[in-house]
Amino acid sequence: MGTLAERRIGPPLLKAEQISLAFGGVRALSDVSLEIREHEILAIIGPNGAGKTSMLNVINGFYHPQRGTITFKGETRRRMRPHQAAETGIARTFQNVALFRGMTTLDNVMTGRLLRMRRNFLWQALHWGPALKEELEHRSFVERIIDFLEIQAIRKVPVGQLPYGLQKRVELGRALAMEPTLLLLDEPMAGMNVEEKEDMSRFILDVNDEFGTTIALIEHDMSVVMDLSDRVVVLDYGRKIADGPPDSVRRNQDVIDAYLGVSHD
Amino acid sequence: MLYREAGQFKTSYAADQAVFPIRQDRFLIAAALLIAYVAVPLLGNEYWLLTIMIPFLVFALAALGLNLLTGYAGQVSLGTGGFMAVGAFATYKLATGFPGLNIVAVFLIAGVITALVGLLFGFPSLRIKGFYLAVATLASQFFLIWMFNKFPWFTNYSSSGVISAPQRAVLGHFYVTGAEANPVDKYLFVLSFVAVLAFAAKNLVRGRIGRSWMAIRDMDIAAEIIGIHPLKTKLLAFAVSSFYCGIAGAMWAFIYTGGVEPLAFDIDRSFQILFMIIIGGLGSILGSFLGAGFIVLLPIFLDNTPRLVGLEIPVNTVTNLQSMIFGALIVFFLIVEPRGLARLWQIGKEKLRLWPFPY
Amino acid sequence: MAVAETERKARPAVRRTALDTIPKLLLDNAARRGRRPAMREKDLGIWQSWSWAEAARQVQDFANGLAALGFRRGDKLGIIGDNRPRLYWAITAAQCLGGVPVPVYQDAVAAEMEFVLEHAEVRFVVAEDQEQVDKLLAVRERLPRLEAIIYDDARGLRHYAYPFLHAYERVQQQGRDFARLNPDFLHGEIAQGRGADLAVILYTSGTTGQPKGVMLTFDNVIIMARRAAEREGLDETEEVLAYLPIAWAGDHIFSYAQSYCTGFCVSCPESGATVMADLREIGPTYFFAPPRIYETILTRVMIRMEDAGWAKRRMFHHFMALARRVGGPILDRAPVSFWDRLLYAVGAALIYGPLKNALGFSRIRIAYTAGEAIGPDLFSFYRSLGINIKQLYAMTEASILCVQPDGQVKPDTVGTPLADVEIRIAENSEVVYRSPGVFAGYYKSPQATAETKQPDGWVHSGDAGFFGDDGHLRIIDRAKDVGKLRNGTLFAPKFLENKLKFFPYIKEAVAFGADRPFAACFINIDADAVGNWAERNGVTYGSYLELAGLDAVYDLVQECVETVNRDLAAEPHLAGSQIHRFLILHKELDADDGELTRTRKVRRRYIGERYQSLVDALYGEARTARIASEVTFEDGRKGTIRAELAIRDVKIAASVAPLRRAG
Amino acid sequence: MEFLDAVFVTPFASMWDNPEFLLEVLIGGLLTGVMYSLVALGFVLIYKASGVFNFAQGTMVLFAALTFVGMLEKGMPVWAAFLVAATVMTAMAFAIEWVVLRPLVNQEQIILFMATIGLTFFLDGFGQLVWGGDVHPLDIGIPKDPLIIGGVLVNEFDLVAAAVCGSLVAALAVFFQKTAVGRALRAVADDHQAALSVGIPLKTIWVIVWAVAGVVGLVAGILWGSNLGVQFSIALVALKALPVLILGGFTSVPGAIVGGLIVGAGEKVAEVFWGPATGGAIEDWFAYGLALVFLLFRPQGLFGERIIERV
Repeated sequence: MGTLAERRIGPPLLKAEQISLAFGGVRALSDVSLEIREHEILAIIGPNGAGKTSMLNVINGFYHPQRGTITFKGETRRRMRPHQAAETGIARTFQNVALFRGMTTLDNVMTGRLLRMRRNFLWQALHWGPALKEELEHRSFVERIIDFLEIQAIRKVPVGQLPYGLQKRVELGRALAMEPTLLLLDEPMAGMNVEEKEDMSRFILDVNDEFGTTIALIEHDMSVVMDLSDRVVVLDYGRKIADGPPDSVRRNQDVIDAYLGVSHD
Repeated sequence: MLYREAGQFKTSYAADQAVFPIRQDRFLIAAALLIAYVAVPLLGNEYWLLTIMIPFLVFALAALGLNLLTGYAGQVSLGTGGFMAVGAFATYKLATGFPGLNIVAVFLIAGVITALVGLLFGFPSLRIKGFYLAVATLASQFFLIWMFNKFPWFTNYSSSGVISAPQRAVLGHFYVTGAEANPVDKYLFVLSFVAVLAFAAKNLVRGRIGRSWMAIRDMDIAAEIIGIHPLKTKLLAFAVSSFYCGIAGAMWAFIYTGGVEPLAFDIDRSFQILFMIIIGGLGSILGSFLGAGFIVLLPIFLDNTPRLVGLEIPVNTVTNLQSMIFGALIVFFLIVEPRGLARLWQIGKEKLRLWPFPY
Repeated sequence: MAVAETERKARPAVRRTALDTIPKLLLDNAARRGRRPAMREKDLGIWQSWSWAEAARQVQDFANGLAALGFRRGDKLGIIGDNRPRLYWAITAAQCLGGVPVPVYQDAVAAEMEFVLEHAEVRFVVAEDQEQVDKLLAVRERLPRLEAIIYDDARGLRHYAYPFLHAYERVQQQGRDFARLNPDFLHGEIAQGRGADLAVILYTSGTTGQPKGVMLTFDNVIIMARRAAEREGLDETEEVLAYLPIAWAGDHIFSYAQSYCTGFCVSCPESGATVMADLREIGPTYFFAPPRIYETILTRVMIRMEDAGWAKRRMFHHFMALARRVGGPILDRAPVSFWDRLLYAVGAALIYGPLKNALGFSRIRIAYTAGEAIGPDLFSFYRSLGINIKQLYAMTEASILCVQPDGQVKPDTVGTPLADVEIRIAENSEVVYRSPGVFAGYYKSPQATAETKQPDGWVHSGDAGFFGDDGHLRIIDRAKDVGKLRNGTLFAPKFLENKLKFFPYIKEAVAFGADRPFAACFINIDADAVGNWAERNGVTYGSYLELAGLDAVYDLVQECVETVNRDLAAEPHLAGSQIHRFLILHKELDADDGELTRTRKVRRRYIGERYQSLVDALYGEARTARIASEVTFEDGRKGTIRAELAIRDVKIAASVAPLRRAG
Repeated sequence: MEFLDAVFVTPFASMWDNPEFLLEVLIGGLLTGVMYSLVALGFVLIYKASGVFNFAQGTMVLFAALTFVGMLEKGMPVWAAFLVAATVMTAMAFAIEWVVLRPLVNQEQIILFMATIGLTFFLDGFGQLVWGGDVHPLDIGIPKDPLIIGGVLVNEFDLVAAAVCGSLVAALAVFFQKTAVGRALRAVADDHQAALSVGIPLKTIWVIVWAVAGVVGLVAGILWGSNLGVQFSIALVALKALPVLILGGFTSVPGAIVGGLIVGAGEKVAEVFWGPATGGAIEDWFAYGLALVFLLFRPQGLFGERIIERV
């Protein structure tokens, strides 16, 4: 490898302040604050049930916390719907692949461009003129992502027929097609073999590198977390117990206790 | 076997995304259009045109409409009959209220009116899904038919409650509605409408709108994540679907039967259309046509078969037998190929493309 | 270069405008067929296409860019990577500037790459991607002359902060800037080029010793490309898929030089893994492949057909049998009965057409095979489908020499010489040739050049062969392996062995006969094929040793050998080397025992020494021979096998006047 | 103005004027609602245990009633006719499981739903082919005299029907809570996988549940038929039971009962008091309108479980 240029980590892109979330009587998050800085890769870790996925769900508007605010790109908000989050530049993938099973890889990734497609209904019905031009421009963009993720061979295969690892890659492709400023990845490597994990790690690094995308990810595999992330946030029982560079977090006594006390898969 | 695709490579995205990227398919569709526009009018007699081709096309249009909503956007609807009725009565009111209005415009405006009604009845889809929604759409079915029955304004205070089509022509003197209308003119008129609308539907489903519909259908949570506005998308599906169903209803009343009462669009009609798309194939434009053809031809076939083999069966018995066979066939189809005739077609085509290899 | 220098002075002025270099052909194509496609590449989901005018622009931009970077006349430009339009353009760009492209095998390891780049004194390299760049960086310290590396695909190279690394686009951008300042520079350079200039150095992947750089001039390449194109009537409408290594002479002639000469379009596959799919999409009209690729395709066809339904399989085998009988003659326009023609037409609709379509061979007018002998079954399989597959004879040192003319295609010849090609058979049976395509020499190896190329222009091919009465050249072996029987008859062991190996039951054969009274051989049966045969015929056996010793198996093999003898009898040159006796070896020849090379070539001499007693028995009177040999088992243990092997005498066919065999 | 008056003023005024009448209407409605409840109950049972939205439930009611009345017409005593009809319904459950459900196992819900529509057509044709399409009067001796209870007019028949329904629901409750089969059924309804893993044969469960739904349908058919005669329109009761499901929730037995009562009472009141303003026959759709309005506030129905989407 050549000399890797220093990634420039910028000011906070997203600030979550004192987020509390409960379902019925169950507390999922208690007073959690965290920052995601521009261009960084942030890993959120913690034992099962620590509230990691809840945190992502709060960030992209699936859950509405009872208390606390989210500030993204300088705008503070309390409630918003997921599609509004998408409009402001947040994309995400899911722990259990959430692809559109009836569509091909290409169509799935194309859906990531829907927000940017503007031509109205009548042009669409004609599929001609501006609508066609727009469609082809986005196809061209999507092909670059397909190339980037090396999924050319499955371009026209319905995603339901793909193995799990590839489905995860297609899902990443769909998120990338949105050209997000912030990319949330919920266990991007769950259920993958070593080789697939290596591929996925490379893609995540490349995304961060080539497009400057800020990434927050949840991951269980510690070696992956240590390799990938610039910073690690540790949650346990809905509370934040550590936040810092991978090395310091690894030595943090609270973190060690949390992991020793709870068996995680 | 028939497909020889070697050498058919695409040098542009436009060619790659064409409706029929394979040359042989283009020939096939061109041949089909040629037959529909030239051979059928030349060779078909009045019986064929009026009792098979025109109802087939009208049904196909309605099936297309429902397929957009159910097959593509995943919103099950049992209110198709009601929307067809809106189209029929809107056409009637427009045609009698504005005698000077071109009949094509009348149909289109009636379609738009139906779309607005569909929009209204699509609102519950925001909160409810699946069977809850299906049952909810029954509300529109019952309410609309009740309304057309109860308010004589819709039938211009006709004592029988039946509306009958006034005489209207296209391009000057080709009468397409009313008693004077010539079957061939009627047929060509419906055919053109259906062809254009089918093409528009295909365009819709392969572009932005179709993808958002399918996204909502396949996984609504993920659809929201990528910025699809669920309500807007569903409402658009309801509106577009109703537009198609409305025009189909109008054609049913004005061109196929020449006159209807609201009962013609009762819940059985809704089921009939639903069968078409299930048997034809959910989420397939071609499937809408195949399903319509199947459902139109099956009763005719069942009607005529006993007579052909020389059996004399009482009418009642025939009706009941038909009902049984129909029901059994539906179950059979669902078991054999739940994705319908269009899927069978696709499998057959795939086999031909791979021939002589099995895969 | 010396050759080019001396000849340039002698050139008459009238030829200044002749299309005698690739860059001139490029400009000519851009002017005459500017809007026709020149190149395609499957990329980002579609076949990205470049017209001749666009290709010319691309080449010129890059050439100007190279010039701006300091590339000068006579400089060498290394080209490393898969078949990519940009790499082909880089070749032309170097030629525009009077430089010499040196394509390098893309799968070469860093050390091999280092040797070639060092030897060729390469100053600039165009590399396809990160993988190639990494290899170059690994050996860069030992390549002091290497000044710049230009990469095509930037993926993963973003953070390689080396000053000598340049992106292809950036070089082209520099080229455009350069051209604005020096608008006439490039055309001047192109005009300076002459047919006798060095066009390319192709390194042969020598089986022994270090690779040698074959220097080819524009005349070499262009004239031979034209001769071959004329023979086949190639024109600008051909479709070609470029999937063989750029550094290989075959690709350089068929995908590069002929494209410039005739104006046809060359398509580059998306990746090595997608070649078959891309082949199907493009549906080439003109196709080149070594025998092993044809074999792979055939195997895949058979495997897939085995999984087909019963009816389909029956139909397939029925029509394939028909095709074997009449397909070849129909392709050769030989008389075939009307009924057979009709059946063949039905077969074409049901099987042959769809099959060719599935393989991407629907539009093929001409398919070539070369490089090594092709099995007659394999050959006739393709011909019986109506695919005009032909053999040709070519060498890196001479481009194309012989091609089979249409209607005279046989599996065992390499055709008749092209126009302007002279071929002689030397005393020792070696093929010696002279043609406009003969190379200028080995780069920086006058001694090797002198060994191969005589001052009068005749070149030793190293192959042994002879002309049949039909005027077709037959290649029988490497010249150094060809010997003589004691009575002076030509004995070509590899030729015999190949003929034997084409039978499915025979896996390996080792022929003996040099300085002996007659030819005889060892046979290694193919355990799978013979085992299968035994199963079908209810023959039981316990082990390989037992199977190999069965009388029935001996009968089977004897039939094969006698067929070979009959074939040989038809060739006056070889009729004397018919096989008199053979035995079936008790064990499979094995690389672990040193009997085969690692590339599975028979080590004839070693086997002769190791089984001396068996060889003696072959040339003795005995009907059997005893052997005890040491073997290496799978787990590495050594053991001894003892066996008594039968020896069979074979019927010798009467030598007949050469007749065309049927089928 | 007149219309608004007829919608917003007159109905309430007449309710106020004559509370006894309102009560009578209400009770009449509630008792009709019991019928809806019974049909809805059949739906819920099948939906809970097999996830099938059984559109054929209405036709099953008709078919059961036809079989029953056919046996009576052949001269069988009531108890024997009931046993025969119940046996036929059980046999049908086996047949349906074998011919329809088993081949379609693991298919999407919509497909199974469509299959039950096919089943509807088949049973319609079959029932009328065997028993004929005429109205079959049915009298099993339930008294039909009007009674005045506390100044309110009530039909005796309706009271009997309510009592029968009440006992049936009670019997079912016992069946579900106390028997092993009942517990297995509940386990299946909660989680198919879990039920399978504790060794409950899903196919058996399906047969049982369809048979029970058939018997419930038989009871509903007998009651309905005693009132109006056994005829094709019984099948249409199913359409009335659908809004009941929306109201009560697809998976809730109490929901089906309460929903049925609400719909029955609601539509009767609406018909009587608002019908005149709108030309009548609003019964056709009122229940749907009610259910829809209700849905906007509680999408999962009255007793349905709140759906928390897990992502």
